[in-house]
Amino acid sequence: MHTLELTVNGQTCRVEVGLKTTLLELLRDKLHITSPKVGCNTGDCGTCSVLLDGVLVRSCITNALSVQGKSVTTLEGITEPGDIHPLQKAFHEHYGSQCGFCTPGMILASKALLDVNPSPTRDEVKEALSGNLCRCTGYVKIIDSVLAAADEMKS
Amino acid sequence: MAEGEFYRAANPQEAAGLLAQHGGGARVLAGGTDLMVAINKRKFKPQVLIYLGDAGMSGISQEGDALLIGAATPLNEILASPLVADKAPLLAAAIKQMASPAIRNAGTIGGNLANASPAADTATPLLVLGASLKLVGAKGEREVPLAEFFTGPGQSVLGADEIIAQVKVPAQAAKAKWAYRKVGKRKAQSLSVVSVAVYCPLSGGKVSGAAIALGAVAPTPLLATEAAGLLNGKALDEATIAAAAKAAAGATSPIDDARGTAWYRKRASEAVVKQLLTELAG
Amino acid sequence: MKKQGKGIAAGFYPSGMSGGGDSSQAMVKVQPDGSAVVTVGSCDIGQGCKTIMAQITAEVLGIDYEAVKVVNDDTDNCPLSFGTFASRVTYVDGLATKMAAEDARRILFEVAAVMLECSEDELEAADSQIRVQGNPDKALSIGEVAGAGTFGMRKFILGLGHYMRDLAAMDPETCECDPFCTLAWAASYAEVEVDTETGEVDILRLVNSYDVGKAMNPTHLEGQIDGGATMGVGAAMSEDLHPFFPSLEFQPDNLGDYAIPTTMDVPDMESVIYECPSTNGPYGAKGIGEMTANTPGPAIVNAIHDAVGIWITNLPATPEKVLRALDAKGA
Amino acid sequence: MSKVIGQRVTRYDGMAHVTGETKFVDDQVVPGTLTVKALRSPVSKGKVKNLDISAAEKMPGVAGVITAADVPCNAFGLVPDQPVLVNEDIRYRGEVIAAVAAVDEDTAMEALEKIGLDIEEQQAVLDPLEAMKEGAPQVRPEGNLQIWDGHGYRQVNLGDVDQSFDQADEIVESTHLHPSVEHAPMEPICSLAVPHAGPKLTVYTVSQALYFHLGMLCGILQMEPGDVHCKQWKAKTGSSWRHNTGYADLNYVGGTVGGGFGGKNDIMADHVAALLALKTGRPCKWRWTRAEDLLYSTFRGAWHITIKDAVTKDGRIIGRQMTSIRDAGSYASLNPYVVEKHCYLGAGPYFIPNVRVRGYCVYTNKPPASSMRGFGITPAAFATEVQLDKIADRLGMDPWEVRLTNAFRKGEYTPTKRVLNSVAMIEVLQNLAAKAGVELPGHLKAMASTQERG
Repeated sequence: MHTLELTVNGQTCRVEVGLKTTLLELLRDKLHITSPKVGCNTGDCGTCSVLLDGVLVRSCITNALSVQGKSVTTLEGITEPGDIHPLQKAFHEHYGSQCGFCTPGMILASKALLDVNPSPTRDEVKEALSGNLCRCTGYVKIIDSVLAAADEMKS
Repeated sequence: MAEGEFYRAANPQEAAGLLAQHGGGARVLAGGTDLMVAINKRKFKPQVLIYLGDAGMSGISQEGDALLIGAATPLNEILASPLVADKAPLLAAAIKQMASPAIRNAGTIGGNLANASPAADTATPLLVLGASLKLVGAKGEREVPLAEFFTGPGQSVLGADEIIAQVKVPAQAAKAKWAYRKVGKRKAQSLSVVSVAVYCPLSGGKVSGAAIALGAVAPTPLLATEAAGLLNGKALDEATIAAAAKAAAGATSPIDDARGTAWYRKRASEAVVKQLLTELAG
Repeated sequence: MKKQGKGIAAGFYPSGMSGGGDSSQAMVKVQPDGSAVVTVGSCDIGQGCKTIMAQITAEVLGIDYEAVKVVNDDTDNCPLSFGTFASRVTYVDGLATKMAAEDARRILFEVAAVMLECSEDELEAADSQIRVQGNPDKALSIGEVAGAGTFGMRKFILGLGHYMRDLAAMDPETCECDPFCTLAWAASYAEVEVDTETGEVDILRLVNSYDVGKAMNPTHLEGQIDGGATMGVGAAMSEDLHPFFPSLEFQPDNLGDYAIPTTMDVPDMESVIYECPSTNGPYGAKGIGEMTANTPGPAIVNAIHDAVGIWITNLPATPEKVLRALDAKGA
Repeated sequence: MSKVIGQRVTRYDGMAHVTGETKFVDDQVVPGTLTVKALRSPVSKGKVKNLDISAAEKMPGVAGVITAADVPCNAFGLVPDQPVLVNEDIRYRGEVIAAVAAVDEDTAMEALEKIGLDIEEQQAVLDPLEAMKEGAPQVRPEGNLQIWDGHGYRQVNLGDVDQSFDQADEIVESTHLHPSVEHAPMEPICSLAVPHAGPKLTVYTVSQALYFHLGMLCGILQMEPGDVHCKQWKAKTGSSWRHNTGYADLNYVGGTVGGGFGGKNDIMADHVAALLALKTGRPCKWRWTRAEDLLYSTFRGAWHITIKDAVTKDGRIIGRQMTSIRDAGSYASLNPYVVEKHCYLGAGPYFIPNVRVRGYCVYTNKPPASSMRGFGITPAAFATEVQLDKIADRLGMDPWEVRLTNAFRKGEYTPTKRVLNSVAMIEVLQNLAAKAGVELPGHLKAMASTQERG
């Protein structure tokens, strides 16, 4: 086992991981942070998306030891008690979520976009979310949600 | 269960030294977008991982009229680089169509090439631009033209104790025309069924020093030299384009797989080369 | 060369299990404060079962949507349901829930009739009140009624509902039978662009038109329609579990090779909803969850024909199949 | 006058979804949970000649290994023809032969490698058209064709189809293949079985149909009192599970599913997780890999559909013959029901007075196909709607007109003679045209479902 130090949702953690432990396994199995989902374990679906030092990555194919000293944000990390993120509000109000399984990854991918591009076009939203698969919604209301959140955050 | 070693190499030389020291069970890890998939699928059980993220191998700089791209530079960093946009926009155009934003944030240019996939999407633009690789080994370093790097599916001239440290990309000629296209099973998050990069420097209205590369249609990314030769010294007229496209398709040796058949790949190779050259002529 | 075409397709789909015999039960409990808990045994697989049951309960009891809690977690606590399939939940569970809520309201009316000194027939439940119809002054909050009923009259304000369609008798030689609850109707319109040299097909526009009986929640419906259409696009364009059918060779084993549509593969779909009430469903509603995947595919295939004159008779309409059909047509 | 019905209220569980609070099966944390992995057949058809789990059972970290001998009633499904674990006959590649519960995934995978397995491979049949032929390799002892009322097909017979062909101005024929399609919900198959004193068992499941699967699992775990098999099973497994397992012994927990689309209508993991939980006395979780989910879970079986239509020159379809062949894979699952639904409604939303449908459910050595969104109607819609355009093409008629001309009207009846009373095909097409910006000719705009056919 190897010792690893990282910051998860603002809190510093020290954990023991194996050589092939993924960041997703670290979050779910060791820290019981369950918003990142196990959808494919091959980087194809995006349900495990997290922000690593603010950058969107697939936690299922990120080696845990490679995040030493870095900062990880999951959906739990942007949820302030009683004060949810505008993206969360927009996904709720605009039906950006149906079954909910892709939702944590979708919201984080959307946040990664809005953090660098606060006024995206519809096409830019599509491109930013192109690696996050959803089998329920047909994406229309997801894209609506992101654009609504962008509007809200500007005002 | 025995746990292997995890090293954070401080520089490429140290990484190569560790590879030499640990032999076959050791692998270098950068973005992990291929290696971790293989590990998760239990295709490979790591004994030693050598992490390149702290090895000073990331970044883009200019040397004379060439770009130097650290092998561990994430693909999205290359995509966002003004230097790349200026000197090698063809490379950026290919990266833009690769995988998905999250994969490009982690995946590196060196990793894309080192795996020697016939469908490696950075290979075709780099081949037509005449890129070369700096390989660092335990016993020293060498420079290898990318055109001589790939030897077969998943195989290259990379030695067991070598890593790719840097990619050197000659700047595109100011008067060059270029185009890139990828045909996949869908429009994003897709592996190439056929990919084509064309590069046509112009001199006095005539093509000079053209290059055409195709991906996923041969055991290695393919530089279609005969086809490119047909363009040189000519204007991009319909007959020239048709001949070059035919020759490019003739150079392919595709296979059937989950993404497409050999028949389609050959056919689409010709069509895409033709369409891209026609686009350049227009 | 790129050529454009347009195509349409129509379809219909039943609500409930074909052949009947499927059952769902529901319980609606009114709490002493006038809020309600509805309990059903069907699953929310994303289609929105919990939302619809909460809406029905709130509607019948005349309370706010937010004042309803839905429980559907387990078989120890939840009543029988055959399950979430056959486009049956809005219809069958919806009817059971409506019956249960009406049953609970009946108990509330018994209590309120005593309190308001009127007959139960004169009462209505609306605006979180139980009141005499046409006489807004004779009104009690539902909380007052529920509290008085629970503590004063020792009532358990629990309504029960059970809907089950009879098994259909069937003639084995002709198949003559009445096998379903109701039918919903749909049609799709597609515009495509075909690249005649690479065989690639771009979907430029997709419009879906539905009869849903009653739009219980239009946003929900649009989401179902968009999602089903996207699944239809996938089956029409890129999804094939056995690409060398019937062989198992090259079967995709990951979500890169089994290519379900991404955000980039579907246009911004438009939908239009029509309400032709079912004779028996809750508020006239019909189930449309499944049929949403049915008409977009053939509309796209017909649009490809309109564009380049070929028939794709073997889905998905991969670039290879388009090219081979164009070759065959040219030969 | 509705206050809530018809309103765009927010999704009931939306807030839980957007905050990540929603707990799916895989998100349940039960301390001490074992990881389950399955030994699957590498061949599509064969016989298990030898199965030796002794080395795997003895491995440190392995809590239990199960084979067919551990399953009280090793047959399930609506029919029920499918074993939980292979008895002897392997019928599809990926069929589960044994399963292991271990402290972690690595140990479980290593244990699988230690299981001795000899298989005599046999000739498989993968093509439904081949499987229908005399002398084809037998997929199941019951035969390769599903039997209904003595026929190898489900049939619909309305009117006189042969006569309609004689009266037709045109006969239009076509054959279509609708491929195998996977549900691919974002949430893969997952089950967590937690044993309690009592003995009772809680199963956390991705099921779309809790009560269906509750009943099925009761059946799998059930044994008649005094049953020799039951006594042997108890002695072998040391299980304290009582006879006649009923609903009271099992709690099925779920109700919130990460996408289903019909892919979670069949028990796929609950039975194995439950048997291992009973055998080991510890919580057992079996989460399928995405590869397992794509390769071995149920799917929409492929369909061959042939249509022959009798058409008049004014565009009326007066007769239709459909022959539809469903590739059901190796077990009944929900396939017969899918074929039935196809037969009832496969001819489409048009009033056709003479209809003959033959729906075949053919077994092949693929994983069992089953229900998927749209059941048997999705492939029918593809075939019949492309056929409608072929008819329009042949007659030189507009595709809108051919559909509106034949669309069902109120009071007309389906091929099973069900009289229709809530009909809106014409209006839905008219709305579609308006939304799409297509200007329909006046006589098509004037049509209505409530008008009697002229």
